[in-house]
Amino acid sequence: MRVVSWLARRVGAAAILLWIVATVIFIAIRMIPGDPAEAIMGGPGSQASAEALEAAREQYHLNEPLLVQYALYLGQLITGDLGTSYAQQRPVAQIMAEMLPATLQLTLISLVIAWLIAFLMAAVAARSNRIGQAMGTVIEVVAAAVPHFWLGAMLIIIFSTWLGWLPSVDTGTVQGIILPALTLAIPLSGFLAQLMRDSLVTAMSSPFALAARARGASEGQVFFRHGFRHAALPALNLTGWAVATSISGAVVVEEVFARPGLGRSLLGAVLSRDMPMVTGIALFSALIYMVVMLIVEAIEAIINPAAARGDDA
Amino acid sequence: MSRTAKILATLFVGLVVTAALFPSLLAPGDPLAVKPSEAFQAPSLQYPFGTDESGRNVYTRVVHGTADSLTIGLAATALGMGIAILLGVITAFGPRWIDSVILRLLEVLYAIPALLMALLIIAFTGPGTTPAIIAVGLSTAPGYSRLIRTHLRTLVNSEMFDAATVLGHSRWHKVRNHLIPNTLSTLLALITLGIGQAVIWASALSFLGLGTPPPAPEWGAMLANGRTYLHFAWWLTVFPGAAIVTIAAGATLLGRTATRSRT
Amino acid sequence: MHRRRVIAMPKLSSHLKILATAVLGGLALAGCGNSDSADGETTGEPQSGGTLTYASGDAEPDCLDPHYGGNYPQGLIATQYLETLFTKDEDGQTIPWLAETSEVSDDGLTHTISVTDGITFHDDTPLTSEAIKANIEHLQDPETASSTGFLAVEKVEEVEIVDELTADLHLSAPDNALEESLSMHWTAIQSPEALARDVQENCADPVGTGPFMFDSWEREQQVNLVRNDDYVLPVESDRETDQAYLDGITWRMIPEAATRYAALQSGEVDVIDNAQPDTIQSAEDANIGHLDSPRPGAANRLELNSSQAPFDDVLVREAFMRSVDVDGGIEALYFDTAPRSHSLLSSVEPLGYSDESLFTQDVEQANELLDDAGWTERDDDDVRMKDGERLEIVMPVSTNQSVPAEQSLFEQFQSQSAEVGFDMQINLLDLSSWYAALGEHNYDLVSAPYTKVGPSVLRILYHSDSIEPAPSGYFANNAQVNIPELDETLVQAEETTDDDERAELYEQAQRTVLEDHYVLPLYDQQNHFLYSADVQNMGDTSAIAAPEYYNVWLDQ
Amino acid sequence: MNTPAVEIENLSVTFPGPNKTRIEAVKNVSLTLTPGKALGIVGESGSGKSVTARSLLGLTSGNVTADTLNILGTDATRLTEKQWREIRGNKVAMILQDALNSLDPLRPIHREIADALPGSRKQRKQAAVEALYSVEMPEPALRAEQRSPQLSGGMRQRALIAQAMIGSPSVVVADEATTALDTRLTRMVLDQLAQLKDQGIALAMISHDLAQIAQVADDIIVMRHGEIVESGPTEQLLSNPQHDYTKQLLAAIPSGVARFAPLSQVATTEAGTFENFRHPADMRKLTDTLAIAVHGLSKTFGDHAAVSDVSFSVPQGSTLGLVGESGSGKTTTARMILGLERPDTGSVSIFGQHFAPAKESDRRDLRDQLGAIYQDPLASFDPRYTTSQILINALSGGTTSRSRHYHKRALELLDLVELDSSLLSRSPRELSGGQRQRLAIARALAPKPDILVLDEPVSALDVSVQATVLDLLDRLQLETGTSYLFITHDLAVVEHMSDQIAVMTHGNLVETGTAQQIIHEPSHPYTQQLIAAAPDWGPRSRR
Repeated sequence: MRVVSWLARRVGAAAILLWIVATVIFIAIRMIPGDPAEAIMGGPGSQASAEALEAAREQYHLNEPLLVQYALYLGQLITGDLGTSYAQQRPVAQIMAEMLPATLQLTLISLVIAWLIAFLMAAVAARSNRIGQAMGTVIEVVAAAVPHFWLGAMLIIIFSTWLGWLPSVDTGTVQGIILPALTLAIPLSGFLAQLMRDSLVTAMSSPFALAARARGASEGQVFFRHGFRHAALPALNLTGWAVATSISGAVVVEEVFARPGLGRSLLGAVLSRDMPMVTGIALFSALIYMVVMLIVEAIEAIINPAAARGDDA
Repeated sequence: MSRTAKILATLFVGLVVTAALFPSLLAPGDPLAVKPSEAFQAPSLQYPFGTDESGRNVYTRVVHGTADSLTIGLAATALGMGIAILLGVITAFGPRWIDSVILRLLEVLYAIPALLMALLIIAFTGPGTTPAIIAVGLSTAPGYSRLIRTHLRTLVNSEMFDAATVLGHSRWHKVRNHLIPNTLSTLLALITLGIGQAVIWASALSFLGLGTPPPAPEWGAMLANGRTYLHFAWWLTVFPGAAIVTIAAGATLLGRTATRSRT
Repeated sequence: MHRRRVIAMPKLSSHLKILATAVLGGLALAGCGNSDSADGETTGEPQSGGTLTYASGDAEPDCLDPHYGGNYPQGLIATQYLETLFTKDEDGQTIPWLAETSEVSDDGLTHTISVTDGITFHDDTPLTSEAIKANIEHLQDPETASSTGFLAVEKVEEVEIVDELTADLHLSAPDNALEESLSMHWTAIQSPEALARDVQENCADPVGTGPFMFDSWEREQQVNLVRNDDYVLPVESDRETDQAYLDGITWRMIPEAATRYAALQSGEVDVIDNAQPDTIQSAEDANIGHLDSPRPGAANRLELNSSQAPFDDVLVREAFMRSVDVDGGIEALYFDTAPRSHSLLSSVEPLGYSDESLFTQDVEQANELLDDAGWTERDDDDVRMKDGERLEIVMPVSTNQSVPAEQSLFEQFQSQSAEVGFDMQINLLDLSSWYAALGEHNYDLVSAPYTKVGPSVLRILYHSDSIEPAPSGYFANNAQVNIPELDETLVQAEETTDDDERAELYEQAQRTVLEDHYVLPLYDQQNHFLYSADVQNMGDTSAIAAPEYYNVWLDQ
Repeated sequence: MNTPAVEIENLSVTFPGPNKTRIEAVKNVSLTLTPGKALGIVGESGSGKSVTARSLLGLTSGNVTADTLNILGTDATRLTEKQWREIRGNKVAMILQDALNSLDPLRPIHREIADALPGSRKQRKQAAVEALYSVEMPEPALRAEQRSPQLSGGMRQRALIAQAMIGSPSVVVADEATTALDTRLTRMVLDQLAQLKDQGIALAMISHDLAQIAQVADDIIVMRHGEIVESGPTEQLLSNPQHDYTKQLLAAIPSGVARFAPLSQVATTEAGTFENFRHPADMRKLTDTLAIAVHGLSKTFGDHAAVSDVSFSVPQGSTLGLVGESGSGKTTTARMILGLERPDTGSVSIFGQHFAPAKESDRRDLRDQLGAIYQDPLASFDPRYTTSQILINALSGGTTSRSRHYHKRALELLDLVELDSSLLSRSPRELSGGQRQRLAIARALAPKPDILVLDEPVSALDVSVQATVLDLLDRLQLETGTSYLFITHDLAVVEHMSDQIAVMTHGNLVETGTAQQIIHEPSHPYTQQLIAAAPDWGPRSRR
């Protein structure tokens, strides 16, 4: 019962949030200079006739007053209709459904990789001496400071061109996703590792870690039973942000590695002013963010039920 | 901060400031001067970072680009921070309902990926340096706002503030003696951390062709340009990229050290 | 009825055609596409099977039917599954392809075309004269939103079915470029039944007669083409069967040049287009084949907007051209892959006229010219002034159309023209903003690609009618050349039935444009392809210089 | 029968210090633990007592040397880490102080207790529930599933004991197991430790509080600066201490010590200038004026009533001790009195003038009469301020004047709280706990207040340091006539410091009376429980 009401509350909040996002985007798009009808017909470069432009306005209700357009737009959204892409003349939902798996795969794999790398970096740094710690800091910070587009290029040079170990484009195989996923994962892992290490060091020197050692636990056991959970918590908190960042990063990574996906669609849509597409992707990424936050909350509730219920610590 | 760290930090700041303010001291020459006959020279004593496709000296360009890249980073951070301080102060001290409304809005902004927001903003303004600054500034503001709000709330509810209240210090004295100085040092650390990220974001926009237009020696634009010759002239990609990483990582390290040494 | 030109059997085998345009990596002129690859091994027996992966750097077409719009990427991919009525041979002469015969009436107003018998479309519709009618009407239908193809068949007023295989094309004015126009894939022949469908449907599932058929389209990733097992070669050949060797072609979109080349190097793709000059140069060492196939029609050039100051003054136009070092820039940026052009037309156009002396760099002369033109003062930035006006020139550059090397070349011009006192501003714009800038006449200099087979492209580019913008604001005469005599010459050249007169008229027209310094020719429109060592027999190209894979096989 | 469970001779432990020096944390310590007996190790923080105890489990992380280190018949001088793990938990177990963090807040209690046991998960859980049952945990099966933040302090302490006992160890080390616990909890833990002895376990009990150790230990070792200064049977050591330091520790225990009688005897390291100082007897002239009068204060947070209808008063120049366990609402009461929290109902007046609830600007003039001291002084100092800045800031009413006048006054304040003037330029972070609390007192005294509200001012301090701070507070009251509202959970401290005592529990004030009445004749059942739980400090009555 408590779970149901919790879920209902969260879903309600998410719906309100989505509505605000949709409204913000609606306002933003209507404020962009330029004739949307021209964008529909392929931009000012297309040789659309005045009749064609008028027809497009008619079709997309661009002649109606703004409030009517807004109502129509919301009405469409509620029924799950994201509209038709100007550029591809296909339903936005259909295009996104085609693009989503690739981006989701990339994002999820890189999140996992980022977590693993971050955790390893944090674990190694946390257990080394002062110089090791300082080195760890520098590595983390540098990792966090590497721009995706540069990292992608470097990885291609090293692993595809020089060593020839890994393909530089999506081949539909496991190997094909390694470099793009790494490109997305490494900067993220730098951020995560900084957080994780702090919590890890604190946890490993805390009284409960001492208590665990006192009852015969090995360092490894202390690490996995205690350190890991405590390191995971702050990093988990950042997952929502990390997913949002990954989607931003995916724009660049998909471009560099020629992967199909939402990110590339987004860039293309922005460049061609394909507003239904932009709206669809923006709403969708907001939705993903909220779903992820929900999942994160649920996982946190498992790791740390007390905090989830707001009990006093 | 250890001695070595202090020396390194001073050197780093000195180098960056010199490069930004007096680039000709480090690299005499015109970053825009083309010399087609000298194109694609690999790094050598004469051209430490090689030359680009138009025979321009990459080292000179990287050094002279410091000002451009740093200006964008600083301006974007200043913009983001300015908005964030405003929102932070309103949420921390304003009525509860404003706090919750702004928090909701910030959550919305958080839910939209930063680059998407930047792209939306650029869809308004068209590409260019100023739009890039605005885009990066606006997309970083929500994060800062949250941090500042939390920081202010913590300060106001701290025993330090209580102690001053009990001593009968006026609101203004508490703000002047404790709130502003303690916030400033936090802000300083945040800004240092932020500049690095802003430089990266701005260069990402340039990379996508939406930031500072060429031939200005902005690092992201240089990188975008050099990437074309990735397999042929690696130095065109490596050095501007390394400059971005150095300044972003350096700023972050400075910021972290500052934060650490305070607590 | 007098036949001006009757083209009869036997037609050239497609095998011969490859020699026309293929120049193979480093091995100029000498031979076949394969001789350069695979450690210099000689070609073995062609093998059937295998799917070739092609990586394109172009923007993904919105529509796979090249009638719609009509840009080069569409032509490139449509070449694989669509065929045209005519094509070009090695000498650049127009020859029939799907057409069997072609006759022109004396007055030049009726064009009689009959199609080859026994050819069917991929949907099993037989190829008949109905198809000619359906296709030309499709091109002229506003619903189709055709641009390039529409202009190409502009003068066709009516298509009259004569018999099952023959149709009469009635023209509004004589057009000696009609066959050239019909050799372009933007006018390729598609199944009438397919064309009857909704425009978007046809875009996503084009049906032609080519050696490969459209199979599926995974957006933003790839288009899958498969072999047409029922293919009939419209001409004679010594091939055992008419089918292509390849099982199919995977047509991928990889916009990043570096990524594309890396993919070729690592063997993930077999052929790439839009090869960067530096990679072309290093391809030889990397055991990678190179196909240089310059596009027909106009050369790549800089057009100076003569309708407004400062380029309304011929002295200033020449001064600008004399101030820049085009040769040095091209040499550095293109690594000998792009020979300098001094002509308005592509080097593959036989009627091109060239004059090197007009464009040699001479800074001193440039300065004198500007002094003569009255730009004598200088401001603090060393920019020339006249009557308080700065010598500013604006150049919008389309990031979608100008490759990085080209953008770099313009940056060099910027730097070099500054030496004599120009303030040249480069605005990098996305395609639609770029079109908008042109539409608003907000430019002094522009590089706008245009591909059309044959010298009749000159009328599109330099006739004053082309200054008149279309409803959308687009116009082709970017130099805004407005000379009534030139207009007359261009029309005459297109209507004459005499080949020599035609050549003379076109030369006259080209001299006019070049000598008045409206246009700074740069190089041919670049069209470089790189392919891996196991791709054999690469080299056939269509009339629009797009590679064909009918004869290509994979050495597996 | 009494074979020693543990024998240690000449144990030394060193740690690497700055600049490649070595710090000797423990020097030549010898001790013996016997089954069924308890050894108490007492000393202030840094005395090496914890390091000594941890060396019994091989957990010092320092360099350990000993002539003999015999644990249950095993020579432990050369054990590998793996062999040590065999010993830990199974043969030697440790009970830690409940600082909330001794149990991982992210794991269920049963896993924290039983994860070292062999057997299936189900078996281990069963064992954990049984262990909880044996330490009298209420609802053991339910509690086993919960995590430490969901448990009360008492439950956590029981869980910690269960955790130590589940491996059936022969030796148990209790390291500050009773520090900072409420009175009744302390009693409970002491009782449990005493039971361990009865089960034949060899117990080592470590604390800074001699009074608590004396409740359980058969023998006592007194440690200082890493060395044993005195040792012997409990009875003998308490009745006839030989070493000055032992005497000092004994004297520092406030239980039963008369009002204003000094607790600290000789100069401690805490107060460098402090000399052997005898306070005069109580010569205060108490009046009828009420320094603080509290009427019907209530405060509710959400649906939790933190304080309900509390009324009391503090006569001028006297001390009211407000005693209660954590969560009893005493701190909320203090905050309402200080005007930091707005009461839902009720009022506070100071010297007859209305103080709360009121607008801050209306009562600012009254602020000068009110000072406050907190349990954690560090959190109440601006981290950027030095000692002198803190004092000048307080003296100047929040302005930042650099006038010489303030400097002089700051020195006077330091002198008043017996701090050396050389500390002026230091940051509070560089001061010891006792010095910090003195600085906090000095700051509170800056406006020359007539009232000090002291919220657990000595709870975080060692008994010996606590003694010096309490003496200082006594002296100040005698010299300046300041009224104190002294809030604490420690009955012994409150007894020593208060003229009157008010007892709070669950937000209610259950009993108020003179110190004598409350300690010796409590009327309310809760107070009676509380008094009964307090350590029975025999030696003082004998003295």
